[in-house]
Amino acid sequence: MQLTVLILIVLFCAAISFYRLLSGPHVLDRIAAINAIGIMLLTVLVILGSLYGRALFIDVALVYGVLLFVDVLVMAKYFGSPDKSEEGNQ
Amino acid sequence: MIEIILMLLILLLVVSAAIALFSKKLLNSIITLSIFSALLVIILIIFQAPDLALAEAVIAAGITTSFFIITINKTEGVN
Amino acid sequence: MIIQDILAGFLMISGVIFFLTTAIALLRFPDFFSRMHAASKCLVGGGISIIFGLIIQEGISPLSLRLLLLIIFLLITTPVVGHALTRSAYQYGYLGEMVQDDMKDMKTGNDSND
Amino acid sequence: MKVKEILSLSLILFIFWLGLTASLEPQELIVGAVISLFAAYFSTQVLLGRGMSWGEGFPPTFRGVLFTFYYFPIYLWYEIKAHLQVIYIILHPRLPMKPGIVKVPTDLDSNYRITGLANSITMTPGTLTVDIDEEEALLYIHWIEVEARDPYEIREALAVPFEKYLRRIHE
Amino acid sequence: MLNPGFPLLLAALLGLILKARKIRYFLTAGALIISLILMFALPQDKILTTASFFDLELILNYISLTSRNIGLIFGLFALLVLVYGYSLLSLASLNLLNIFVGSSIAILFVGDYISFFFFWELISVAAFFLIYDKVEEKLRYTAEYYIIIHVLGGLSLLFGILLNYNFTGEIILAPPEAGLLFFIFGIAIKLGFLGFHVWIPKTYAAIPFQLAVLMAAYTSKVGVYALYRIVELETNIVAYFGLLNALGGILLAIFHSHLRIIISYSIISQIGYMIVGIGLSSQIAVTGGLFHLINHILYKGLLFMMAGTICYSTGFENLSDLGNLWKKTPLTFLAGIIATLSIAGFPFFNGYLSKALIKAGIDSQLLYYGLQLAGVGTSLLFIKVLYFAFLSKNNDPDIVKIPPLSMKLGMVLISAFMMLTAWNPAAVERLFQISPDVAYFSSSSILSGVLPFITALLLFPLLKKYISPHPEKVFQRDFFSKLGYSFINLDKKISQIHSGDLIRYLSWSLLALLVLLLIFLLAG
Amino acid sequence: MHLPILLILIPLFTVFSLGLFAFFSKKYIIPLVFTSSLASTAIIFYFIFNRETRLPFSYNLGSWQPDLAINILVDHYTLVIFAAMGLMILLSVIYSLTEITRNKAKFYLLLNVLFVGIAGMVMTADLFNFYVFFEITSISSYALVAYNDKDISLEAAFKYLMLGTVSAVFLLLAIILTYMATGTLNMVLIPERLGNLPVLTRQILIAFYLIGLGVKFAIVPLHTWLPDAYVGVPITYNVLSSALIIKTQFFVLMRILYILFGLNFLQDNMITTILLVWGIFSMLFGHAAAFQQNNLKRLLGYSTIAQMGYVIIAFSLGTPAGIVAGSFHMVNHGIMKGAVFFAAGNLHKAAGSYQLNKMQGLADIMPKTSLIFVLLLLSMVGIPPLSGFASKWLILEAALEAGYLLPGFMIILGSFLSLGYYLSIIINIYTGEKDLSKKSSARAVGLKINEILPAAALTAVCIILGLYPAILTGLIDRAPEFLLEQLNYINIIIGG
Amino acid sequence: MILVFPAIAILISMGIYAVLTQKNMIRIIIGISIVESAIILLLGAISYIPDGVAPILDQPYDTVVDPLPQALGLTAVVINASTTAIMLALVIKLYNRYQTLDIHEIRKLRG
Amino acid sequence: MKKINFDKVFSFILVSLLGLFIMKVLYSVAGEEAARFTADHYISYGVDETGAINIITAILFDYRAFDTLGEATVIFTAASVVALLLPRHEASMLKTEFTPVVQQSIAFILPFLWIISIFLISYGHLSPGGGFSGGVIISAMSILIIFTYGYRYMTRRFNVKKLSLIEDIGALAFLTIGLAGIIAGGTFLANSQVGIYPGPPGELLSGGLMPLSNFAVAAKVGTGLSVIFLSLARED
Repeated sequence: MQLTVLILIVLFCAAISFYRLLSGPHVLDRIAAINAIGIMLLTVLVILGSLYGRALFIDVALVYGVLLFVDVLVMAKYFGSPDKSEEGNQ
Repeated sequence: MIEIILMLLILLLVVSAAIALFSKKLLNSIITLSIFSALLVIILIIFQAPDLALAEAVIAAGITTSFFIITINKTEGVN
Repeated sequence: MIIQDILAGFLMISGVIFFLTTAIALLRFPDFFSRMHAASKCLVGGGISIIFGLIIQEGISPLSLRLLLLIIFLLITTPVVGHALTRSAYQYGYLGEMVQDDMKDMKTGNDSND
Repeated sequence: MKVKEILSLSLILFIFWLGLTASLEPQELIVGAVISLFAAYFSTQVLLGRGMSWGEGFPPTFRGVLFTFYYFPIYLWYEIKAHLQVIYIILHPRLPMKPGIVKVPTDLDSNYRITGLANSITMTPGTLTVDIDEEEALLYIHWIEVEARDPYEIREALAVPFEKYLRRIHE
Repeated sequence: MLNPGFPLLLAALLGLILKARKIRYFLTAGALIISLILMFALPQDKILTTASFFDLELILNYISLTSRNIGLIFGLFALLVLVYGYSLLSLASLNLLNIFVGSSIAILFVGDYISFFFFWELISVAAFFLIYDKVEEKLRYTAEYYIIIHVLGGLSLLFGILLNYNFTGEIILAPPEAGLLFFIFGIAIKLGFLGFHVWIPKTYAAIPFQLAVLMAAYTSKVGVYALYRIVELETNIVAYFGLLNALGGILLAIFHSHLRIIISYSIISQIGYMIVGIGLSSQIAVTGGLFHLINHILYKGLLFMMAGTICYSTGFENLSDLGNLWKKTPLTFLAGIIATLSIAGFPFFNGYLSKALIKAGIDSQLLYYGLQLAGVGTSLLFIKVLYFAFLSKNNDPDIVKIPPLSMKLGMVLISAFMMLTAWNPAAVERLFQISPDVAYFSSSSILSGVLPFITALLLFPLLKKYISPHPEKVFQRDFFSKLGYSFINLDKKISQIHSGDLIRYLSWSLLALLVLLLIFLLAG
Repeated sequence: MHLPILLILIPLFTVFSLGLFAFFSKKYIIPLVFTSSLASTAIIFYFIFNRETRLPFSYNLGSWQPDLAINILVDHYTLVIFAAMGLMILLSVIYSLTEITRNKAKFYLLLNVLFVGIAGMVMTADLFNFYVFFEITSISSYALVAYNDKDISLEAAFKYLMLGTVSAVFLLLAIILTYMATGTLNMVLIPERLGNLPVLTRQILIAFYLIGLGVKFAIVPLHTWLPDAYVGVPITYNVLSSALIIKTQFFVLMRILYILFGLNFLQDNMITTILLVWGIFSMLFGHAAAFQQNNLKRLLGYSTIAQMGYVIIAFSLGTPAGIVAGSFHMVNHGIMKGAVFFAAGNLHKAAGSYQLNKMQGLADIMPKTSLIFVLLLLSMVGIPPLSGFASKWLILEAALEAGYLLPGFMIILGSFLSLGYYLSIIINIYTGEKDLSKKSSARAVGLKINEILPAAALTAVCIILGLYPAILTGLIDRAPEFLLEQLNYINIIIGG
Repeated sequence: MILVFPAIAILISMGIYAVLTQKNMIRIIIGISIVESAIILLLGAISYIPDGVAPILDQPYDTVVDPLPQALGLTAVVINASTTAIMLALVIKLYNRYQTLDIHEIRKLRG
Repeated sequence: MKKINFDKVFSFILVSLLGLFIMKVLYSVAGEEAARFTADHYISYGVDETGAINIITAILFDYRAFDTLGEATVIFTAASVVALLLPRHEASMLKTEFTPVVQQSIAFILPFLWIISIFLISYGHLSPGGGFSGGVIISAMSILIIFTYGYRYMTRRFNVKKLSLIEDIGALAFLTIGLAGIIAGGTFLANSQVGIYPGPPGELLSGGLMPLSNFAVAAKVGTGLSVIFLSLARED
């Protein structure tokens, strides 16, 4: 019961963070919001796993964490660069 | 109780899908897509489908997003 | 047992507070860097607190072992993400107001490091 | 010594494996040992190169391991302190902050330690490593509340607490 | 046990290997002779060769009296054309001639609808390639037009065959019990019925004259044969349509002045005679119609040969360019006179007997006078031709090329053959194995034969200025090509909506889904 | 015993080991591919020749009992596609030997993936397994369309991919819905369970199946990818697409409709009627659109659409005669179109272009190929004694027998329309200049034996089939038993 | 779990609407992947039965959700990812050739 | 402008009707209370029959292994296609170079990813995961390497050719495992049904050939997706 409330609150936080996702003036803001929402959802996954009491579900969270990390890194790498004209070779 | 969570998740899912589809900048669409998949993963977990959730997490949230990012970068760039 | 519950509850509540502050910070902060502060750390703080709370509630079990691994993993990855994002933002020139910027000369100097 | 490095890494990985499987059955242990050896060999010898090693201080000394455990609570304390500060800023109606990027010289020598320092600093709320300059061993840190202007003061405030322990861990 | 048409088809296959022109020429001639021999040698009214198509039995060889007679003239005429065109027929056209004539002969001796349809289409295809020319665009257009309209007829026939097969379960070549309309449509196109006739002048005026000589003899005659075999009605309605054809053909022809167009339209008219004959139920009339078919092949061949020779020697084919040729080409003039008298049904000339037979079979006044009127028209038409080509002094074209001996020989041979048949009604009766009680050379019938020609001769000076020659183009747009062009415009629209836009395509497919769903929803 | 699965495994083995072979030496590629296609063909012919004794044949994967496992089955209806496969696999490989010059290993890989997909789609008796093979086929098709790396081929591949993916979503949806309704994916077990659903639901399911597969077999509003895709691809793909891929998709749709839903349901709820009308529309539209085309391949693509219309009409009659006629035309059109495309590829060698107006004068350079071309086009119009007449006869006969006069008339009309554009091809090929120096861009080329052989062989088959159509009808005359009667199909696996 | 069905319908409609109205090819691909995700969601939803547990039976359970749709979903996810990869590769190629991502401008093939 | 609006309205009507239909059919099918007899069999007997406690893996690698074979073929094909399609020379991309901090951190993370992926693969029959997920983690590793150290760094160690080779071997291994069923006297892809030792359920070494298939598929998927990435990210 407490855990479901917890999930709700965390989801609520995620919903608030959607604001930044929607209105972030810059793409990096949005990526930051993605990171935030992602980790909140990761937490939700973890809490759900705990709620159902099966260790298996944590695997999903773990893997999701890895992939979120990879995602955000890739975004940071490819969206966070100055301009095409300034971009030289390497 | 879990139904409320599910409702909220579905709402968020639809909202994120809407953002992904109709936001003005392409980048936003793509990064929102990863959130969409994450929400989907949670819903699938609630549906007791850990295997499917795992696959969705690794493939849709992870790999496909990277595909999109590379593609958009190779085509029109950030702008 | 009660101590366990109280501790877990405390950790979870603090985690929720962290999350809430993260969300609020994302809403309120004016520039990217300060948002990053919230987004990368309060966030992880929140996540870790909650997970830790879950561990304490759970006791020692396969589940909590995995949760521990998750915490370690979060601790390793989050600073990397934050660092990478801020650096991207700086290179992009997406700067907010700053009282001081020591990096200006470096940027004009030798940009490439590698 | 490559073999030593691999062995110690595989030990760590084996512990990780134990955490994942949460089981002490012999077949799983054997499989885990084989896999950690393979993973250690593969990731250090095949995947990594070009000055990118998994860790230089391997195998860590006993003191180093001890210091790791010693380092952790201190780190935690710093973190909680800073967290509260950031939360204060966030929840304060006027957002009282003075953000800025400061330059922090460090005297850590290896890539590996600098990374540890940078990540520690980043993990501490209120500070974010934006960039590093390897040649001059400089860290550029975004500080949400710039309290000092002088590089050495800043260093005292931000880096030294971590540096001390980091150096010891990997001695 | 061969179908008499098959030697020619075999010769065509052999011709693929034998490339020398002379060898091919004599191969064709030999095949023709074999085919003629076969027609006589094989027993009549007996199923000789069969094949199977799925579980249907095909009758490949069934010789009946009528088909033997028509086959005879087909074969003979092909031989005459070979003589006439000795120096004109090219290597490729010799081979195609094999197929064309072979299938025309073969179609007469098959006993089921599928083989009938097969040869029916083979004639069209062979004719297409006969007409086709790599270089001249006019001929390409003509060939295209020809095959399109013939395949249309063929497919209609096929549909009729299928309807009939579906109704009766039989494919034996017999008057159908279902789908008669489609049969009639198919046949009408083949025999150039008024309204479907446009291909005749278009084709025969455009192609080289030696081919016109050849082709004019077969295509529409096969149609007439098909009409004879297939259409069997209680009423005489077909005969009235035939009269319409006979009159209409003349009406169309009379104002033209291109030689071969005139002859082509007169084919339509003459076919009207045959239709009248076949459409009537009396056996005499039917025999007359079939006999007219035989005669018609001969004198129409002669007419085309005449026109061809004129064309060959002067280079002109329009009456407005011709004139005063009778001295320069006396033989051709003579041939023209013979042909004219024959086609006019003048007594003691070729067409007379068959026309007399038809008239003898007629039981209606309207038909009789109609045919007489058509006779007047025909006479008038060819008097016009003779006058303006040979006698008129308006023009005086030079002879550019002297026609080779083979052409002259061809004309002479065919004229002689015509004259031979014209005086011997007993031979005709033997040929058709009938003994009608017709007094061929009684004064009244001679009078009815002479009358139209005399009338025309008298009328000609009066009407001369109305029908005087004028330069004209061979091509006109007709109803069928207009239909084709409007269809092509529709195609353009269809093509344009494929704009290459993926989104449009996607919405089409989704729309299809939605329409499907709505149909289910609303209908269910 | 293991023969049907070998039909999938042999190409699959080739697919997986091609890279291995190519890694060491390029010269092993051709022998490997050739051997595998030879083996596949041999298996197919084994089934064809032993059809009376060996068929129907079922094989359950994983040794599970039939209601749990994925089953593979070969019945007389399957022989329809087998007949086409038996001819096409080897010939297409033979033709592609010289056509493909770059990235041979990749090409043959994709080709074999295609064979795997087709064999799987045809034989599988499991809906989801069918979807998997459907995707395999589709993906390799997309890749082969894009293979030539020209602008147009990429564009066509993208369009095909988009349309295919959107439709595949509906197919998957339909399969899932079927599972929801019945609790099984086994095509043998579904029929009895599906009968309880409301009619409208079943109709909607059918609509989804129809759209999902309809894009692939190019029924008219969904056909748009096909002409585009045909333009810039290797001839081998053209051949395989029109002879096998499209046919297979339609083949499976028919199996789904007739087996899962049953003939009675289809007829009572006017689904056959809709299909019939749709087929007629498709046919007329295809013929009409082909008129305006200036590109030979595009024209032939539209002609394929139209010819599929005939097949759709025949199958939607719902009578045994209709099924036999449709099957006959499926195989026969595959043969004719395949030969036409092979011949067109040879003509292209001389002309250097597929634009019709640039093909002028080819008849002088390649008289034999041109003759073959003419023969085949006439066959497609339905001129006897070529095989096109036989299939048209069968379809018409079936249509009239079922009492559909107007569709029969439309078929005739369609044949007539098709003549128009085939003529324009013939006329363009058989057009020449008197002046040899002015001869169009065409130039004389020496054709290799492997380029001549496929077209010649298929033309020979076409003529033989025209003269003795019973060869093919004898092969497929039992197909309706396994399509129209659900019980026969079910008994292969369950009843024994 | 009937609650999910409207969401699935909305997601499918929305994805297709985006496919039909957006110009950018990448966006169209996003639309398609959302439609496909909706299908995955459907597969998850139909596998669920109330109070069921995940079909990983480390001990006997009373109610277990339907494992088959999940297995199908796994396959479908992988297939979708492959298709998406090919689409994106094609988009890159097309962009190199046509210098645009606007689907309305990529139409050399018409008629 | 007006035309676009019309298109949008049209599309809107179209998709909303479509959505309504989909909802209709979903509700009507779901209301049917379908018999889940296949699922019931899997749940009741799956563990005993296959030896895998993860029923999904049991389905994927035993009951419906043929699907998995097809799926593997799809990835294989996709990898080949993408490698075929993408050009050898590509314009440089917009990107930021990562600092040594990131590079070092990722060097630190990589071995753990190995462990995670191999855990997922080898525990495929015991817990969620399996060949596909583990394979994707492997490819995520290659993504990380490509992104942090650069394309050249990756290709010096593993170029497309080598990766494709591994992919081929993985796929062939899967086929060979399938053939084992035939050798054992059953049909293709037969596993426990023909007496290949299923092992005690719940243990690592159980499920007959399932772990092996998992490894084969993982090798295939991991390298396949890596190939796709290498091809997409090709930048020299």
